[in-house]
Amino acid sequence: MIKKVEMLISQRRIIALDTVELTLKNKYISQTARPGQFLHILVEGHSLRRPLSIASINKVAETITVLFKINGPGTKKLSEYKNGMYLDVLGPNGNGFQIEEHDNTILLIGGGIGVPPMYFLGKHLVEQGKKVISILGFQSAGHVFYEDEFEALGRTIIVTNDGSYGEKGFVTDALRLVEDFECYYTCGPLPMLKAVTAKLNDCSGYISLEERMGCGVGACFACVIPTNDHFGYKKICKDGPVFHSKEVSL
Amino acid sequence: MIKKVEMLISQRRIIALDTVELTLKNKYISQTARPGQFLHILVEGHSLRRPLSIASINKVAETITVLFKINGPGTKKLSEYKNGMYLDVLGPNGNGFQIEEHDNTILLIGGGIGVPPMYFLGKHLVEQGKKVISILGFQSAGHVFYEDEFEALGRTIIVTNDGSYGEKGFVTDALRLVEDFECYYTCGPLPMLKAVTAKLNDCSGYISLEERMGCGVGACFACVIPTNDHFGYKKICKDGPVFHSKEVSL
Amino acid sequence: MTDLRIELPGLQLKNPIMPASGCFGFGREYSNFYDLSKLGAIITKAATGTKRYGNNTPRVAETSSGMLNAIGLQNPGVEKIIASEVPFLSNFDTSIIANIAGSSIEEYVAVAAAFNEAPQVAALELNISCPNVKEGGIQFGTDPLMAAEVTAMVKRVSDLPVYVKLSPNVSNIVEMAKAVEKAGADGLSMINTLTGMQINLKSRKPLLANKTGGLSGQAIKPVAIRMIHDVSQHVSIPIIGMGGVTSAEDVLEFLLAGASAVAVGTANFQNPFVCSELIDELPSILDKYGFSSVSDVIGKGVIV
Amino acid sequence: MTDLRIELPGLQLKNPIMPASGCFGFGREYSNFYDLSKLGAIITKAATGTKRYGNNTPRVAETSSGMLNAIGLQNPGVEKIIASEVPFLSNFDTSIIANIAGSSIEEYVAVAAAFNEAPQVAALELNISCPNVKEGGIQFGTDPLMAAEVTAMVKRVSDLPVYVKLSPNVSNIVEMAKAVEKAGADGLSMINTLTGMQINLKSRKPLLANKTGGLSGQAIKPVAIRMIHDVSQHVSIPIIGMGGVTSAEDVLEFLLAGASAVAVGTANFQNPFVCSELIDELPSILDKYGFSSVSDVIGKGVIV
Ligand SMILES: Cc1cc2nc3c(=O)[nH]c(=O)nc-3n(C[C@H](O)[C@H](O)[C@H](O)COP(=O)(O)OP(=O)(O)OC[C@H]3O[C@@H](n4cnc5c(N)ncnc54)[C@H](O)[C@@H]3O)c2cc1C
Ligand SMILES: Cc1cc2nc3c(=O)[nH]c(=O)nc-3n(C[C@H](O)[C@H](O)[C@H](O)COP(=O)(O)OP(=O)(O)OC[C@H]3O[C@@H](n4cnc5c(N)ncnc54)[C@H](O)[C@@H]3O)c2cc1C
Ligand SMILES: Cc1cc2nc3c(=O)[nH]c(=O)nc-3n(C[C@H](O)[C@H](O)[C@H](O)COP(=O)(O)O)c2cc1C
Ligand SMILES: Cc1cc2nc3c(=O)[nH]c(=O)nc-3n(C[C@H](O)[C@H](O)[C@H](O)COP(=O)(O)O)c2cc1C
Ligand code: FES
Ligand code: FES
Repeated sequence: MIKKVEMLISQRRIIALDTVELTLKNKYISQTARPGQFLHILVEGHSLRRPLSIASINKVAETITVLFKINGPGTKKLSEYKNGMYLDVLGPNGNGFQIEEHDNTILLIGGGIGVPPMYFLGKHLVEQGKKVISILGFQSAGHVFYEDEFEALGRTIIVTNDGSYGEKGFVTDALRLVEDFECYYTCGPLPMLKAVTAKLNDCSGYISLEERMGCGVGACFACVIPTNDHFGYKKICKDGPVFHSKEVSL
Repeated sequence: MIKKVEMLISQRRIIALDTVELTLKNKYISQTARPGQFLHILVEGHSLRRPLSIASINKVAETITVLFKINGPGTKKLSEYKNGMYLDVLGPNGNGFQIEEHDNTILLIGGGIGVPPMYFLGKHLVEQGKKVISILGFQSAGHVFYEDEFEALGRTIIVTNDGSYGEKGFVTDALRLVEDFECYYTCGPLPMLKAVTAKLNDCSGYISLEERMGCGVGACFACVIPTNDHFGYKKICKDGPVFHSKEVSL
Repeated sequence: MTDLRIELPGLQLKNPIMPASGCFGFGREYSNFYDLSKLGAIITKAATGTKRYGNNTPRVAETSSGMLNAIGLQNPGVEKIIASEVPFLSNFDTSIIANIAGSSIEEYVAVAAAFNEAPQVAALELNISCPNVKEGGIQFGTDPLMAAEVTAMVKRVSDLPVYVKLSPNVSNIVEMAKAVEKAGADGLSMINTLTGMQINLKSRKPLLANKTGGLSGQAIKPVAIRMIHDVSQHVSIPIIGMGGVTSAEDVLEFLLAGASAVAVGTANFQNPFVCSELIDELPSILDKYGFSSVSDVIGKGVIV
Repeated sequence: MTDLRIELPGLQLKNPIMPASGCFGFGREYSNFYDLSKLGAIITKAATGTKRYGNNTPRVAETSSGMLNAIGLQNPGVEKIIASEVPFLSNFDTSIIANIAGSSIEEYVAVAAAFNEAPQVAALELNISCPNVKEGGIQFGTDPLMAAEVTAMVKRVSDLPVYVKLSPNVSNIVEMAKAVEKAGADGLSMINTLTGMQINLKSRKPLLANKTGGLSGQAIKPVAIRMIHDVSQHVSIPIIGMGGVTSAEDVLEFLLAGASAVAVGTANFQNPFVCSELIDELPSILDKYGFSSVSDVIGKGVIV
């Protein structure tokens, strides 16, 4: 259930170019959040909350980590929050990734700021004894983050658009380097999701979507996406942000 | 000349009920400000600046003190600023008190949040070798501030509306307790200024006025007051906030 | 004890606070946050004759102290609303006000008639001012003759009191208000959103897929207060006020301006508890400013 | 080097940034902050036929992301302005646009004619939209026939290009724009303030002595962008855009919406250097979004 909570900022780190990691303390969310869910964060001076995926939780320390890119005035302002300050947060929002019991080898594909939810998911899958392969795409070497963290989970392929680190190109170019996975999970910019789902059309997969949000809880109809059955729709904030790759029409 | 400066908050104290003192560091303003002038302070999240009188300056320490009452959302927000933070300030604004060379004994009458500019003026007058008597009016005992500071300048009469400290009543009730002053200076709420100027109609005096401001520098015509000559007007922010008691029509 | 009750045509409200149409869905999501029985009333999301998908996304944009929306009246259609949403809401001890919309007078009339079959619904809010749909909506909201006509037609078929929701995008709001009062409106609801736009600097195109959207939130409060103040002096039917309400002080300001009750829209998105908190805070704010009841306040700020 | 120049009827601007009427007086105060020669132009405070005192105080109130003002056209009268203010401003290497107002067509005409005797003035801005004066002003701004008439009469007596300043408080801004274009306007200036009100909870009365005031500042930017976008598609005369401009991004947004130059009002009160800073920042913002000149941007966001 979504609650409105105050979260203490216990750590703030710049982890890559324009990319900030915040570690937040809150018991309720740290105990209940599932991979794929997000926080809806109030930023001072801004009328709409900002949705940010949960990048990991620590049930013992009762912390939640989010990672975000400075993208506009709201994330800029959020990047200026300091340790010891509190955030007004709704969470955990949305439905997480559905995990199929029978799948054993899983491919994670994250692009840019779509990488964070992949990490929470990857950790969770490894805890469940599954094998994880990750393809992570970034703009350039300076934007790369969490490489070591993903390496600790399994084989990790880094791709940069400009080739300044790892493979050059897009995440889809790296698909040829992996084989034998039973299901894929992906999050990233829309063009990437379109390319990935097209290329992996024959595989079972789940995608995590972004859309501009009003309420973030399912009440305002701001964030709908048409489903593939005629005239249907889903709310990304409530029914998603994770959908089966065949469920919605990108 | 008015400049736009950044001022470091070097000290913040609650000095009475809902009353905050801020000590601000800035070389230019500390060296140039005269009694009666004000600062025009930008408060985060607020579209209009807040005018606050200068309550004292310290040329050596290069500091300026302002005192304010938490009155609405802007001053509430300002009261939450912490040591080490910076304020965006225009100053020094307006014309200060005119000091007549020949006057030797001067009566200061401050009401509530009109007290601060009286203190800067009193200090200045004493430095010039003049004798100062002060009547300071407050709502109640809890609202009294700067009593010792004024005592150090000369005889000081505290009046509270409810009689919980000092004399009971209004500052005008205390006028009978003083005699033999050559000029008076006053600042406080409009009803007080009206009562004071009416009662001291035969004396030479200067009053400091308040009005809602836009620009604070004389450009927008928000803060005009009619003068006593037919159809004339003055801008409180630029021509004032100090006027001769006979100059403007309250 | 401060008396928060207020009586309006068809509505006995325990307090003057209700969520505004479109900002609270049909209550389900917010019922997880607090007991909806606390609310004076609930205004539901617009109902149209048949199901609508609405506009493409993006449908919302942030603005200074406000937001733009162009949802486009997405809703499952009036029958489905009566079948699935109204019964859910009637679990709560609060009044249901059903917002209705349409592209034609016939559609408005059909939707209004349908709500006669939903005894749990206490009143209709006639949305003649939705700026985010291609047809209908806005014309009804800017032309006094059309506004009067749709009001009269809906009144003819409906058993319920009808609150007509006015658009602020007009030269003369008083003229609009008088026209619908004369046509039989039992009350007014104002204001809907101001038409606005934001341009995405990267794409160089309007950010919203619908290009324009409705501006709501604190930014528009001064416009709402002005219009309510003006209209309340020229009509004798009550006004449900809205437009930027965020704090209990805002509620008081709307009541002083001449509103008899207050709806809260955009503020729910920032704080899902806002309506509940306003109801808790209202007594002490009324008390602070010297009022002992809500009815005592209404229109006290109006200078005739 | 990014080319900031822009040419408009009667105006060769070195950049598209100018202070808006009423928010910069006649430049004296701001000339202490920076060299006014830097500005593309300066729009002066409204001039009327004879000296006006304006409204009682309070004349301004703060709102969320904006402010209300009801100055009431205080000014020393056109003759005094020509004698004392225009000569001061002509010390600077910038274009002077004189804002003119009146209570009657005769007054507008007299003021416009007077400015023919001030060769330093490059253009007139015809304020038909001041909401803060009892007579004239707003009627001219909401009735297309009256707007056209005052425009035509002023054009008849004036040797200068005339930019008509439109009010946003209308149902149909395009109709207003077309009417004044047809009547001979050389350009448009938009938007003026939205009519608003704030009620003082303690006194229970409207806070402004004039009761209503004009809402300006960032709060109204989406309304300005929408109206400029709409109007620019229906007229062929250029638009000076305004309403909430605060950042260089805002300037770009206005240009994309269809404005050819941009005026800055309320933001001067927060930051007296704002116009100067916008001029400094504009080249890098244009560059960031892929433009090499101001003229390159204009109307690029308009979807026809
Ligand atoms: C479910 C979900 C999870 C997300 N997780 C992350 C994450 O883990 N890390 C991260 O960096 N970003 C994430 N995003 C994107 C992030 O929400 C936006 O980058 C952020 O809201 C931009 O705010 P801004 O003030 O910087 O930009 P502005 O452009 O100033 O924002 C203006 C408005 O648009 C909205 N907006 C702008 N871009 C986006 C976007 N891409 N998606 C949704 N709303 C947007 C803002 O929320 C705000 O309401 C997520 C988005 C969604 C929907
Ligand atoms: C020249 C001058 C000197 C002043 N010196 C002091 C001082 O030393 N200490 C102090 O506590 N107060 C002083 N004031 C009053 C102080 O400016 C107001 O109390 C303050 O602006 C209120 O802001 P707010 O956000 O708390 O109230 P709000 O009511 O939320 O303010 C809303 C708007 O109204 C304006 N406003 C409200 N009350 C006043 C007022 N009394 N005078 C002018 N503008 C007002 C605000 O500046 C703001 O623009 C002075 C005012 C002036 C004009
Ligand atoms: C996302 C959103 C959806 C809305 N949908 C409707 C609607 O369906 N019917 C309607 O009459 N008004 C609708 N409105 C307008 C609100 O009910 C309200 O009149 C307006 O937002 C002003 O109030 P606020 O500033 O408190 O939001 C909507 C507003 C928003 C923000
Ligand atoms: C204090 C004040 C005074 C104004 N006076 C005038 C005026 O005399 N003539 C005029 O045409 N517009 C006047 N305006 C309107 C502005 O020129 C401008 O159109 C409006 O404020 C919107 O721009 P902004 O949001 O940047 O302030 C005034 C605005 C303010 C805030
Ligand atoms: S953001 Fe409101 S329904 Fe998804
Ligand atoms: S506040 Fe603008 S002239 Fe005084």
